Amino acid sequence: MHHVILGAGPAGVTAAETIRKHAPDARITLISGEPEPPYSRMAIPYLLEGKIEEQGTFLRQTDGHYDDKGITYQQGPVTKVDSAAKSLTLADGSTVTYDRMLIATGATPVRPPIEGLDNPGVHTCWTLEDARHIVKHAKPGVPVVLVGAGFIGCIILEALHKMGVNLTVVEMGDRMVPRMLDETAGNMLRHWCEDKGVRVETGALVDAIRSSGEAAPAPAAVEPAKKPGLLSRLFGGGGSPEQVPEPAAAAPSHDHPLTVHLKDGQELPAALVVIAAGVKSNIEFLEGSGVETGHGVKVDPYHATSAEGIYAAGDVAEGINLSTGHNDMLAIQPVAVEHGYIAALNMCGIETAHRGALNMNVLDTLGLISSSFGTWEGIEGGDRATMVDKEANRYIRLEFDGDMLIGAQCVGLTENVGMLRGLIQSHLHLGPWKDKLMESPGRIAEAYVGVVQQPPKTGYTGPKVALPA
Amino acid sequence: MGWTGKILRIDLTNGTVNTEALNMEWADKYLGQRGLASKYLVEEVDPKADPLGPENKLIMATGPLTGTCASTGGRYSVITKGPLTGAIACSNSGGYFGAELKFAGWDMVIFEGQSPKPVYVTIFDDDVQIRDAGGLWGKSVWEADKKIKSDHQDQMIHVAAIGVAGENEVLYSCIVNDLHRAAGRSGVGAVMGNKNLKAVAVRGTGGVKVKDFKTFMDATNAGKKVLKDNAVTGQGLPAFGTQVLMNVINEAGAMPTRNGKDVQFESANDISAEAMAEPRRSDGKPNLLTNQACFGCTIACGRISKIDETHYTVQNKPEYWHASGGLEYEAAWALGSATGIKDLEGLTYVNFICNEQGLDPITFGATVGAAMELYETGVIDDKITGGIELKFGSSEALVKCVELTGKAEGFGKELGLGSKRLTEKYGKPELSMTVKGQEFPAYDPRGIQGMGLTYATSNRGACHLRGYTVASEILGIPEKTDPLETDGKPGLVKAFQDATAAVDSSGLCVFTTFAWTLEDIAPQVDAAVEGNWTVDKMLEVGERIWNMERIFNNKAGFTAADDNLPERLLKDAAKTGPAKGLVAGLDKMLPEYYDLRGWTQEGVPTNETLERLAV
Amino acid sequence: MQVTLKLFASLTPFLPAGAERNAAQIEVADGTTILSLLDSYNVPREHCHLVMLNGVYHAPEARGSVPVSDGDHLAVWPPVAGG
Amino acid sequence: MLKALQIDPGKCTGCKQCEMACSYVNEGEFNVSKSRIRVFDFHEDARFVPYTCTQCDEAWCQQACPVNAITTNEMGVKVVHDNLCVGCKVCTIACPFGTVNYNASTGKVIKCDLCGGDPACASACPTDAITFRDAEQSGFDKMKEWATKTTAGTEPTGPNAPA
Repeated sequence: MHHVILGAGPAGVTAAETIRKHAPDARITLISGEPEPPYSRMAIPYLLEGKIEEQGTFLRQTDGHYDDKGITYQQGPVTKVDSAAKSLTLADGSTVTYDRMLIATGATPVRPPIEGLDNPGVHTCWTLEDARHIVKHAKPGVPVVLVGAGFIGCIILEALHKMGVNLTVVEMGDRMVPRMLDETAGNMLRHWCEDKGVRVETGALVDAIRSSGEAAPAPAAVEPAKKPGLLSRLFGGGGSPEQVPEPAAAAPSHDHPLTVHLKDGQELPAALVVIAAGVKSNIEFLEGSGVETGHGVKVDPYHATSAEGIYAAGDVAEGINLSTGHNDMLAIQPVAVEHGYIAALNMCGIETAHRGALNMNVLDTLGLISSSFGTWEGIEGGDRATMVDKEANRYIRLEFDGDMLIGAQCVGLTENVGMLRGLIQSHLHLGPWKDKLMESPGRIAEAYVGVVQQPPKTGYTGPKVALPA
Repeated sequence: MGWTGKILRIDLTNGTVNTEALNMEWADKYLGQRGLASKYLVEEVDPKADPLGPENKLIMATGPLTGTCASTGGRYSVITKGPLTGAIACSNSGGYFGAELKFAGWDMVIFEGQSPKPVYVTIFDDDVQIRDAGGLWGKSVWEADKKIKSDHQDQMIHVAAIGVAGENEVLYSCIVNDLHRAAGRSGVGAVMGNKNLKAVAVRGTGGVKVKDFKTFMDATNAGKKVLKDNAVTGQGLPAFGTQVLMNVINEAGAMPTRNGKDVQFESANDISAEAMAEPRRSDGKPNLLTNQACFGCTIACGRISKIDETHYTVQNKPEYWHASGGLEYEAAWALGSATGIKDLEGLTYVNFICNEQGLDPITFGATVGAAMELYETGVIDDKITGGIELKFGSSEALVKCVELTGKAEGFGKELGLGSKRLTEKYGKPELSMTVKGQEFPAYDPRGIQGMGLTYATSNRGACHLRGYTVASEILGIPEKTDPLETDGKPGLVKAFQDATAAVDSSGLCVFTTFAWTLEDIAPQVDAAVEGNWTVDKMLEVGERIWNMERIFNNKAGFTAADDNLPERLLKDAAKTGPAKGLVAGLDKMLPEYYDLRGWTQEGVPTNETLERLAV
Repeated sequence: MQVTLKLFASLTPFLPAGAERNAAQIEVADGTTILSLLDSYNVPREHCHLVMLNGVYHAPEARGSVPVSDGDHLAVWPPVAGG
Repeated sequence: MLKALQIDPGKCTGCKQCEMACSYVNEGEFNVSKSRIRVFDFHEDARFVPYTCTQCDEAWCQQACPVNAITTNEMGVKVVHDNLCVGCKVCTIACPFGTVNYNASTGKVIKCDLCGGDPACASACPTDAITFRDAEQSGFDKMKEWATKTTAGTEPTGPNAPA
């Protein structure tokens, strides 16, 4: 039996290891789309800020890990899949046949429709290769524009800030991390970032990124730039306040190689532009393969695709969302691992249905930690408990269905935060603790322990001491 | 090391918060908590100051072992000039509040002045704020505790608060922390109320370090082993709590009963530790649910009780159907024996209310006992009591009294004066069982002679915790002496007083001394803090503290005449039990005590004594 | 003759059947000492810490020689303390 | 045979000696806020519940770590390797028991590692509410059972099943 796994991210690596555990004699080939050993994209921001070396991003730390497990690690990427012939073609033209195959090819950053994305100095932040480019440009004090303050954008934001650049972040939505946090929390993050000297432009669209010598296409149409605010005066990024912006056709007001033009007319100088505008699944190579796709690869509860012998896992797969029961894309690390694990069991013939993954995220934005779980936006007819302390940058919002917790988000809370997952995922009835949480949402840890550790109904009560006979 | 070296000074008049370094010279001479804070008080407060005025100060102080892993290392004390007595007051409490204050980084907090409006203070590590207590004033301790935790969305906050009693400056109101641990005596809660300070809320996330961790762990582990192996601290106290004494003291004929008219209470066993553990006839469940430890305590003598839901006191009040602090011996005695009441559930309810409203159950119970005698002898009548039939043995009367006293309504206002002022008001001062204005606790000096001297000479008014010679005279710790004998007692009392002052200054609970001697304690202190802390030094510090407190009181106007006992103990002989025919032999002990102390017969420390102790 | 035997705290289980609230009326022979009485009810000697005859403490060394008399109250506790 | 912490809330008096022992061993000071074990105080029910990591078999924290910084040692203990931990905190939200926590002062996560085989909390507990015993002899405690049942999708009866 030959198991072939496409993609060497967390889903692929977990699947390969799980197959090995249950099928000691199977042949396993892990095909990577990149030249590096399997590594974690999540670790890239920490590489950028110098917290770790490249080695520190590797998914497995033991030398010879894949050899020891009898996993053949091969360089891809795969360009074509023929599910009828159970064969696939690699970029170098060679072919590989399989008995079972797992698609775990992940996602790549979306390239938004912005003019000038190909200019030198404009990068996404997705691969180790991207990271190397960014490190080269992001020197202390230089202006950097980050396009996108979503989850990934915010993680990169943290790294860029730590690198000491003069940072402006441009977000299309009305707040930071709109898909993870509500307005209260998102704005809390925004003020926090601004206090730390990061300029945040929300509700802002990037029109174009031009190299600074370049002339604008229609000089007369450009509106005058908004007068820069206090923060930009303090931290740069908008030129001096007295300076009336020159017409765009003229020489730039700064000597940095790039200028980011916003739709509202603002111009942001930049030595580096980082694009973090979301990701899309890597499914182009499946065209004509017989594997059904939507936004990602369609899978059943066993993570099997429409093509016989082919499974999918991780960011590329539309797995089940525990909260909704529907197929959905939850592009987060723990879900990728869960997918890889379930798919591998099924590939080995151990029938295992996936009950669904819980959407959850945790984010450290310049030291302010936020997290969200499950149906954090709530459901109609469900109760909501909130606690806001703007002064202390603390926020908790809990969403209930009856007396069950179904979603939560927090800012400034890290203690025992995993219990939120525990309560949501386990569908525990909170009973009397629901009312206590409605009054004090901060009592989540007590509620959790109180519910799982009920006192015994019968048995000895009394002082806890061993009395002499 | 051991000490954090930092003090908070909070001026409530001006609403300012300042920090200062701990005076390390004083720390070396007075150790911490009771001793060290008393030093600050005597240096800063005029002994003649009005206790209920802005010139008085209120100090909350930890000891060097507070917040460490030493067993019982969670204590703090409240030091002020006491309004019940006019003497220096130091009230010691357990729970978790003291340790939390230490974790927040503070050895002590000095409250000065008087806030123009009700406030509470939050101490969240270095972030100290005086906050408006408009929403807390008028609330009980329990309500305030809940509201503060909820308002700040942090259940890990520990709160020390006054109830309505403290707000109304009831002279024996206490400061309650962690819902049912209290700095109970001498009216420290009234001082807090007078300062318009409703509560202190603390949350600490810092660490406590000691001088030499390795030695400290060895010393504290050795200490814990002694506590575990000792039958009293290892089994007796956790299993039965202090309430086990109810039958012991009654049997020994030293149970002050019905305002001290009798020395034995025929129904003692109905309100004893044994009764608390027994299934109730009504619902088959025991009053006692479990024991609870204070912070760091490996003894765990605390009682946690639940009142019978069908009992008349709570049958329509489900808010009292949960578990909370149960009866300790002193409370059971004062609320029960001193009033002749044998209703265990009723006493538990009254104890709950004392905790909730911040009343010292000793003085409250004893005052009700005195009022009952006034009522039964016809000195006061239904018109004065507002229709309460104040008869000995009436649980209903006691329950009405506690509800009124906390709120300072009706006859409760008079009860709030304490027995001394109450009996004086009605021309019967001899019916007040007090020394220096403070009610004596659960040991009758006719049956335990040493306690008579302890009460008479206690620096905060009658008190058992200033020199617990009961340990020796009744319990045989460290060795048995005859409770009916006065010989040798002055020396015993002095030794207990000095050692206790040292223990009270360390951050430890005095109950450890049922198993520990200073030989066990000194090494723990020595490993925690700078300075060569030997047994001798501990004793010297204890004696120094005792003399310092005495000098403050002398300057406040107390004299040898105040080292006295109620007439009843000196003139009316015990009617039953081993002490039958005996009165308290104070006159046989006091002169020798003064000599041993190095004081004149007027009760004033001689110059030699002051020089020897470098007070 | 009749003696009231009172066993408290952890010693309560050694009381004879029919005891109420830590006390039992028992019949003893003349010449019974504190020690022999306690031994006859199997109360472990090492747990008899506070031994009071009519409220008066008797040290371990005296218990073998002090006789009990009609109407006496003998009360016994293991090591206990309070405050 | 693997040993595990056995916790019996019925014996706990709430003294917090476990929290102090834990913080001393792991932080070099007495600091209950940094303890890996925490005693929950259910005052109105007269109940104290010590709570810490159960070292569950298919550890969520370990699976969720993107850089292999949490591994299982020969005693079955899930150990955080500080040199590898990048502080991403994914394990803190992945652990449904909430027993992996972020330590802002080090920028890394902390969890119970059984003190390398001699857990200080168990040694310090005066009432044997926390003991360190052979896991199989005493049976898996409730939480551990819960933990093993709720591994991603392997056990259809676990709490992971939709209601």
